[in-house]
Amino acid sequence: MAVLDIISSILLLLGVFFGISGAMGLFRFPDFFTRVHASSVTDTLAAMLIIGGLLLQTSFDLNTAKLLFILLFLMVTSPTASHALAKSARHGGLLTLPESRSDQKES
Amino acid sequence: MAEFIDLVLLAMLAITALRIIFLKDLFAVVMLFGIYSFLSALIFVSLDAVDVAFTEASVGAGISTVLMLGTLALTGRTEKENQHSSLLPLVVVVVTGAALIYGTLDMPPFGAADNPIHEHVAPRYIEESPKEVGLPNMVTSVLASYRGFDTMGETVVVFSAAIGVLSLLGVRRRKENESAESGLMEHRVLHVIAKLVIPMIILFALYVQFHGDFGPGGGFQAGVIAAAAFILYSLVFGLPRAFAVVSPTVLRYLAAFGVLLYAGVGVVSMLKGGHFLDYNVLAANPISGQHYGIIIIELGVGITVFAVMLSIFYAFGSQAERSDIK
Amino acid sequence: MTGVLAAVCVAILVIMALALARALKAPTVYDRILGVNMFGTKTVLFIAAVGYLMGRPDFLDIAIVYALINFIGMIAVLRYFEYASPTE
Amino acid sequence: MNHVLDYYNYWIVVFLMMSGFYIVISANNLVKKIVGLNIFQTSVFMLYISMGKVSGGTAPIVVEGVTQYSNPLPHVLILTAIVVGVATTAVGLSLIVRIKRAYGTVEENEFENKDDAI
Repeated sequence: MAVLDIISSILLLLGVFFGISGAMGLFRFPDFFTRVHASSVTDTLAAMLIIGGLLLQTSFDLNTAKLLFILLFLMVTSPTASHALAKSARHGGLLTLPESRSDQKES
Repeated sequence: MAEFIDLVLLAMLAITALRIIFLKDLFAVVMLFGIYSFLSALIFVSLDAVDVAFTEASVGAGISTVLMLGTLALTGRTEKENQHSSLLPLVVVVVTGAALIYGTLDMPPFGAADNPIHEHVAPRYIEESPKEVGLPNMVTSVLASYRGFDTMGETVVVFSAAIGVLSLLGVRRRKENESAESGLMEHRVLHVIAKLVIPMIILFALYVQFHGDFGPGGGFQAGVIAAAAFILYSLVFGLPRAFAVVSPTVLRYLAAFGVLLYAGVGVVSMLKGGHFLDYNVLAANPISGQHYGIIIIELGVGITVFAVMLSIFYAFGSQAERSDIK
Repeated sequence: MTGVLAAVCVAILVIMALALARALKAPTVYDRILGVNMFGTKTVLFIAAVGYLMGRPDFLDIAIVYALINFIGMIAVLRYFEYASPTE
Repeated sequence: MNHVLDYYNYWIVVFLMMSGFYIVISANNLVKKIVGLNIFQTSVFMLYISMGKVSGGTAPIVVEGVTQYSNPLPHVLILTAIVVGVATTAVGLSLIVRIKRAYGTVEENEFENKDDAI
């Protein structure tokens, strides 16, 4: 049991680490598309790690099924949402940093 | 720890509300209102009101936000600069707020177990309802059994809201010769994922509907979640295809059917010799009578809420599409 | 184990606060949407973790609702945003 | 400090209520007014739920070995109030859509001017 607790703690803390680094990336990266990259990748990873850590603490019951449902749902929807957001930002005319720089040079 | 979480969440809520006052971009206001609803639902969880949190998260954050976004698509997204002086409203608000703060000082302290509110009828619900009604979720037994009249009234209110919205807006069908383009057509990934996700949402709605007696959930929440699944469908694939799946006419009949189902349970219990909505007489054993009654009326509530929410969304969505052609 | 869970909950609260800060003050509208979305997913994790911390993990249903509504809200924002500001 | 913790919830509720109130009376845009109304409404919900909380209690769903539950009655009242709240919001928003169609604007002073001009 103790071994499971240790593994679960490690997973939880790793998840939190990735979550915080993603949130930092939201502020530190230079343009929108890099920020989407930072948040979407870490979002999915943090969700997987934290839910995985919690899964190790359940005895096998209804809660396990619910956690698996959340995990599956987040793994499917979170990247999709980021993709759709980035796509409509591109569609709406947002430029990456190198592109906007070269625009300025030309004009 | 619980107090600490409560403090932090309430502080976040206050900051969000403050920011909403000063933002001029209405799109941002509506998005922050979504966050506001989510945060208040979180606070409800930490104050032990899981059923309320469930409702707030699905109704407040989900349906309200979607309807507001639909309205914004019609009315434009920036608020014009205000010429009036904002001094008078500020004075009114500060004076009223100070009076209310003064009033709170007379209230019993937060969380004490001997507050007057806990002395009156609540102990009876807490001690007797598991024996009398036989359900572990006290909120469901109070909602559906002890206060069944009240809940029926609420269902009728929701139904009449649908009548109001439909008579104000109406659901317009697209004419044949106009282009059928609508929905997020270019997002191919979304199409695939939506097909995967919608069955999961409907499955979860059914779980909430029928597990509401034992855990958080019930007819109101299940109806909204099921409506959310179809809202997702019509957002992604466009209203015409959603109309083909569930047509507005069917929804009108469904909304009325739910209310009738609820009232019908009351009539049956009268025919069996009891009072209106007295479930004890529905079966030989009072406890199983209560079970039958609650399952059926929750189903009625769920059907009505589902139909009403979806037809309100149809009304707003078809208005938004119509203005796009113009 | 409780200590680890409490630390995790506090850390997720910090992430939520950062995402909220981004949603409150963002350089572009898309950044705001990104912040709102991140706030939503972190809230799901927060509810799950708090359930285990408080010892009543049967309220994961609410976390599921959050995940569903967050996704639908996101799609609705994108859909009506394209209406409100035509790009063609 | 204890005193502050006793009333913190109520004070935040009053603050939120007043922010909603301020938006309702000062904003010109009708959609923003509806948002303000909703903020006000949510703060009232929070007041009820705060009063129903018992420290050391747990959610009112029966589990083995727990005797202290929070008060279920406010939860029931507020649960139905939320659903009715969204119903009224929907009716309000559809009125706004009609106003936009009739006047071409949703700013309060602008359509009042148009009313005066008639």
